[in-house]
Amino acid sequence: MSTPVLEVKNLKKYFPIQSGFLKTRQGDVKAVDDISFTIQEGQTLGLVGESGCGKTTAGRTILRLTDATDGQVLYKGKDVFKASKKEMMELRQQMQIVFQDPYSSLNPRMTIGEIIGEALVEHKLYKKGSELTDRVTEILELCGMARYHINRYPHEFSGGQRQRIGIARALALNPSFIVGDEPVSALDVSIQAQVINLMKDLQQKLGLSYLFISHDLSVVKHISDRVGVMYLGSLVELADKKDLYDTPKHPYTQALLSAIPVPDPKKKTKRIILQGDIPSAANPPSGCKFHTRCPYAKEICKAEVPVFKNMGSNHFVACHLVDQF
Amino acid sequence: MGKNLIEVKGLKTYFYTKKGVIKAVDGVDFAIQSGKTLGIVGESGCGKSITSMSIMGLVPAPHGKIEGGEIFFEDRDLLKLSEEEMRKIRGNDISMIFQEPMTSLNPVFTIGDQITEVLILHQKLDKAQATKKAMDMLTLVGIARAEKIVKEYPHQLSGGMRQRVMIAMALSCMPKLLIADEPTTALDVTIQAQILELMNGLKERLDTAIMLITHDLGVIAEMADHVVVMYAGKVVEDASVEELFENPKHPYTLGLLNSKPNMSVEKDRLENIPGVVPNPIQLPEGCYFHPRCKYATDKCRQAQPELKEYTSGHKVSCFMVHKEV
Amino acid sequence: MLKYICRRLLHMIPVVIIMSICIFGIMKMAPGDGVGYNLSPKATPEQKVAERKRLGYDRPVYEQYLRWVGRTVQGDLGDSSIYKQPVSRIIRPFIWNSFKLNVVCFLFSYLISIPLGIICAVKQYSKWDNFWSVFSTFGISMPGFFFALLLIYLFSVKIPLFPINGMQTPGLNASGMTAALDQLNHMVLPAIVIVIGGLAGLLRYTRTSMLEVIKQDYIRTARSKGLKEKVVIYKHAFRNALIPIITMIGFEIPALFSGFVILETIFLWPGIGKILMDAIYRRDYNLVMALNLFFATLTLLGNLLADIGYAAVDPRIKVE
Amino acid sequence: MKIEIKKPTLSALQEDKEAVIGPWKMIWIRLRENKMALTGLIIMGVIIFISVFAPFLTPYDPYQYDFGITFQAPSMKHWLGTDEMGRDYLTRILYGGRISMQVGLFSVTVAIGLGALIGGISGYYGGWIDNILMRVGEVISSLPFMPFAITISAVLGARVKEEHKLYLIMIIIGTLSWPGLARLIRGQILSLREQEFMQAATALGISDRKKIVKHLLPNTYGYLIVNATLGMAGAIMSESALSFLGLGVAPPVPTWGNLILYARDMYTLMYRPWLWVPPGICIFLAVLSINLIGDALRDAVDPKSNR
Repeated sequence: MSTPVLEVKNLKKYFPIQSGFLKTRQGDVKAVDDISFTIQEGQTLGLVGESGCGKTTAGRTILRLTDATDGQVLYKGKDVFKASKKEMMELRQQMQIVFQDPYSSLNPRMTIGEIIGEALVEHKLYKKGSELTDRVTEILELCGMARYHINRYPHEFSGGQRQRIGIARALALNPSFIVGDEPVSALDVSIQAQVINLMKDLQQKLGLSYLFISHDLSVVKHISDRVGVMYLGSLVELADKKDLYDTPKHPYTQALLSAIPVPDPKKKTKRIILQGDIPSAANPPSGCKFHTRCPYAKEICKAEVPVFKNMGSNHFVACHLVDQF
Repeated sequence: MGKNLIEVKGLKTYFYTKKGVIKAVDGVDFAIQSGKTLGIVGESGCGKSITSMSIMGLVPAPHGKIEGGEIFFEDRDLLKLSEEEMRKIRGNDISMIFQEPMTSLNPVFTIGDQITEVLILHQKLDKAQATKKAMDMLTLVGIARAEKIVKEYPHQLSGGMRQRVMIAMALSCMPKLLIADEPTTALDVTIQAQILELMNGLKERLDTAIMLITHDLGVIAEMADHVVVMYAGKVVEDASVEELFENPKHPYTLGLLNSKPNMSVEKDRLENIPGVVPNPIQLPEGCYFHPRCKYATDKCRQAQPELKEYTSGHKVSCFMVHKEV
Repeated sequence: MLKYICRRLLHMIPVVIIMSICIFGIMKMAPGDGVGYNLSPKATPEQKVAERKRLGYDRPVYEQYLRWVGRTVQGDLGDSSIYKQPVSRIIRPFIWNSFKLNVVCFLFSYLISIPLGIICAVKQYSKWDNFWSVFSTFGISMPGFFFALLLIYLFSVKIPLFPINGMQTPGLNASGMTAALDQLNHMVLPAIVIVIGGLAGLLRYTRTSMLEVIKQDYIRTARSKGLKEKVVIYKHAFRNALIPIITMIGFEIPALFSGFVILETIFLWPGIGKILMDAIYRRDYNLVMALNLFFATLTLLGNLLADIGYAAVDPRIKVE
Repeated sequence: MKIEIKKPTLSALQEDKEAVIGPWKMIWIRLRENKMALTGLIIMGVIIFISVFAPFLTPYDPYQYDFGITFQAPSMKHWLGTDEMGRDYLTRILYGGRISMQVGLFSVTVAIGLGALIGGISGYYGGWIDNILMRVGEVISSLPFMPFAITISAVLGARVKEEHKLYLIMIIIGTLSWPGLARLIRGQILSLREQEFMQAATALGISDRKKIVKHLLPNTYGYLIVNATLGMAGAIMSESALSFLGLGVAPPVPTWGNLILYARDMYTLMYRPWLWVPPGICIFLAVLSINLIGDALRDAVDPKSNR
């Protein structure tokens, strides 16, 4: 184990629900509700969960794109939420993000060169001129694009190429930690593979650490070293990839894994089908949030919030009944 | 071998745009037997959705036009039927469910209204009978409290519930063929599992043939009996599901299978298909796949391969496979 | 539904307050002290001061405002200097006259433009659609008053089909049917101007919102059910397209009244538009204020009606 | 034999020969392809030309009266005749165009300036500022436009010098028509603020000022231009209507609106159509051409057609 790049401690992000004439606060949507994890240098932590589980909000809160409600994020020991404006500028060089939507993530009124070079100028690393162009070219080529793309506009590129540009933009400042917020979800399968390979290559070449957010368990399995599973704002399980996929301990993880259609017609295994819908995050169930859909739920699950405890070899699970599995 | 319920022969659907002709479907052949499921796989823009719209007779006029081919449904060529006759088939003998459950239901009518509408139209039921039947259908697709749901509006339901409603609506006239266009793509994994299980169960109970369009090979393996792989408006491979997954022949099929991370096999790199799907207005000469094919030869660049039998029941469209190079 | 209406009404309160301040403020800026008309021109300065005191004009502005609001709420809008009568009594027949012309035109333009807009959307890019598109572009570009003048010139002067202006033939001492027909005859030209102006805008609007709806997924669903194209368009699509159209109607009601100001002046139609102009030319500020208040109330009422119509058509509104 | 494609940028390579098409150029190309817009542009071009070069196109002075030749019918010497003071009417129309277009342009500038500023502040900062500004906008847009414009113009007009009435009209039209625009810009900014490229800019540490100037504003220009165009059509209409009622720009300064005022004289209306039809046609053509351009622009800047 090397040093942790990122430590997330008890992170909370609540969005107030306002309504009525005077916009009074009616309650909170607990988008991220007390999650903790660490990411080691050069490693990838995958964060999986279904829509509305708070994984995207978690990624953005960690980068301080929105203010956290509570909790701590340490980047190489530095408290991100307490950083001053100047310190934050330095941290921004270290921590970057790649987005899901290849269309809305690039400003349609800027050329590719401007998109990638903007931050280099802003951080006073380069002045406008040939050196900047060279640096932008270098990054573009690193991402499988070419120099002549510099003067083009985003609308001239396909989804996959746009995603490469998005990655190039994130890499421009030479960061060491990147949040990938569903970076391949909007792409076709064959293009997905290209982008995943690119991200893996870049990780090896540049020693990057990733927080890889996705709803696709097979993609996460491929790219991650450690995987966390989220449900309604909470982490329910966090373990090394092999442990999590081979011996999932939380009933939700088990159901999630068994729900994935396997591209092999001979392996038609009996799957666990969860009943009902994902409850609203504005009004989550009491106790263990999963109890309404859990096939094993007991009385205790409705009453008490389970502890997120280490079951050995850093395999964390939040379930009252974990010892019975 | 059962009898073919529907047989598509040499279907060509073109779109006439300002920039040129888009051959969205360019000579497609396949057949579906009664009670069986045919999977159609391909990436965005391969013409799979347009194929289904062609069968339904809903190619958007005036830009889109069916330029050739035959679609035999129970010995009648659908392309030769009048609009009046076609309408009697739509929603009655052939019905359809779509990818976006959130937008596929009319927001200003109740669920009950929308289901009974089909029943009153095709089955000539009166309002009370139709409502009763609608509730039965909702119960059949696993919706509890059907009598309450019929009075609700689509926005009051979750995505999974809406897709169930769509299925109930599509199946209410006991169609012989159900076309499902990416029915689970917009849904979460656990909800997808619910819907797939539901569809499999209903297929057995109602003896409905299904034409399942998807980009997800996992879903295909799970659901289909037979598979057609499409690329740039053409069928490149056609085989039974076991044969296709065990013995894929076309380089594109191979590429697709390999570019998706596999849950059971650990790989360091994904094998990807380089390049992007060709621009439908400027399709390459020869085999449409050759610019992305690592086996491409001069012949592939000049001539178009035909879809020919490789072994019994397994057709491939590739010079290399047929050893014609 | 009732709760929804109450909420909308509650929402309107601050708007009404600010609006009344605006109206009051503007009138306060009017030149002259507004004392003149009740007194003879020979009034002594002492008499003027007394009159000012009687009207409360020596009080601070906010107090005057509150008093004005108080009186207005009780229905006392002051006296008109032209007619030497309480404003609230004299404007009633004028409102009725405007209303007559308005309702006729309003219904007409809606009855024509909505179906036309739908057909245009369904037959997008056809010759029919192109014709009406050009028509409506011309229609919205034509200044109403100029169009009115042209009509008078063509159909009253050159070919004397209709009366040039007024609401009834002077000296005609008829009643019943004859009088009604006479009035109808006077209404034709102004009605044409209003209907064509309204039609152009509404036709465009209906067409655009219909086109937007036709692209939606649920229309594809409706077609895939085997429904007749008529049912798809007039039931499934139209009901959805109606939502923006209703909003438009809410805005249109007061806009029609607004446009009247000019047309009534040209056609000498004795409605509120015309007396607004008379009042302005002759500086009858109580009347001006009352009419503005009336127009503003009407606008708010239009908005409220639109909100209600909105909620009636769109089931998604109620739960919010 | 095997052919390896090293970089997945083949199709981009093929496109390389094409020139780079920026977003503005794309709008221009779309506009040029639209026949209606082209017609509008040509009409507008002619109107602007004659307004700008009016002094060179006519030998007469618009204010030079000659009571010897009042109310003459059109002739070779005076193409559109003369008015009640013997001024050449065509000259007055040419100069009137100048004023009408100016009023239109300035009113729209006022409206756009206020609308963009207020909408921008509302959208970017949100919270109570947004609440108050939008409420005020709501009130103003609830005021019935014409009666209010008339009332304000009459009330304030009496306190303003005749030659300054021009500016009063511009300000009245401008201040009464900003709310719709402000609401639009606000909505636009709210949705832009949520766009991922704005988040990316934050993540890259781009300063607030640059985020607004380089990322937010350029993406609203398209909407601004469309609305400015359509707003100008409305402003020209409003000015002409006010002037026609005698509550706008006052003679002797000629505008198309107050030139039609002659038609309120029954005799002129009936027997001297050349004194009121030409300015009416001018207004119609100006508004029509602007509407044509505006409609085409709206389609051209639509981001949906970018995909």
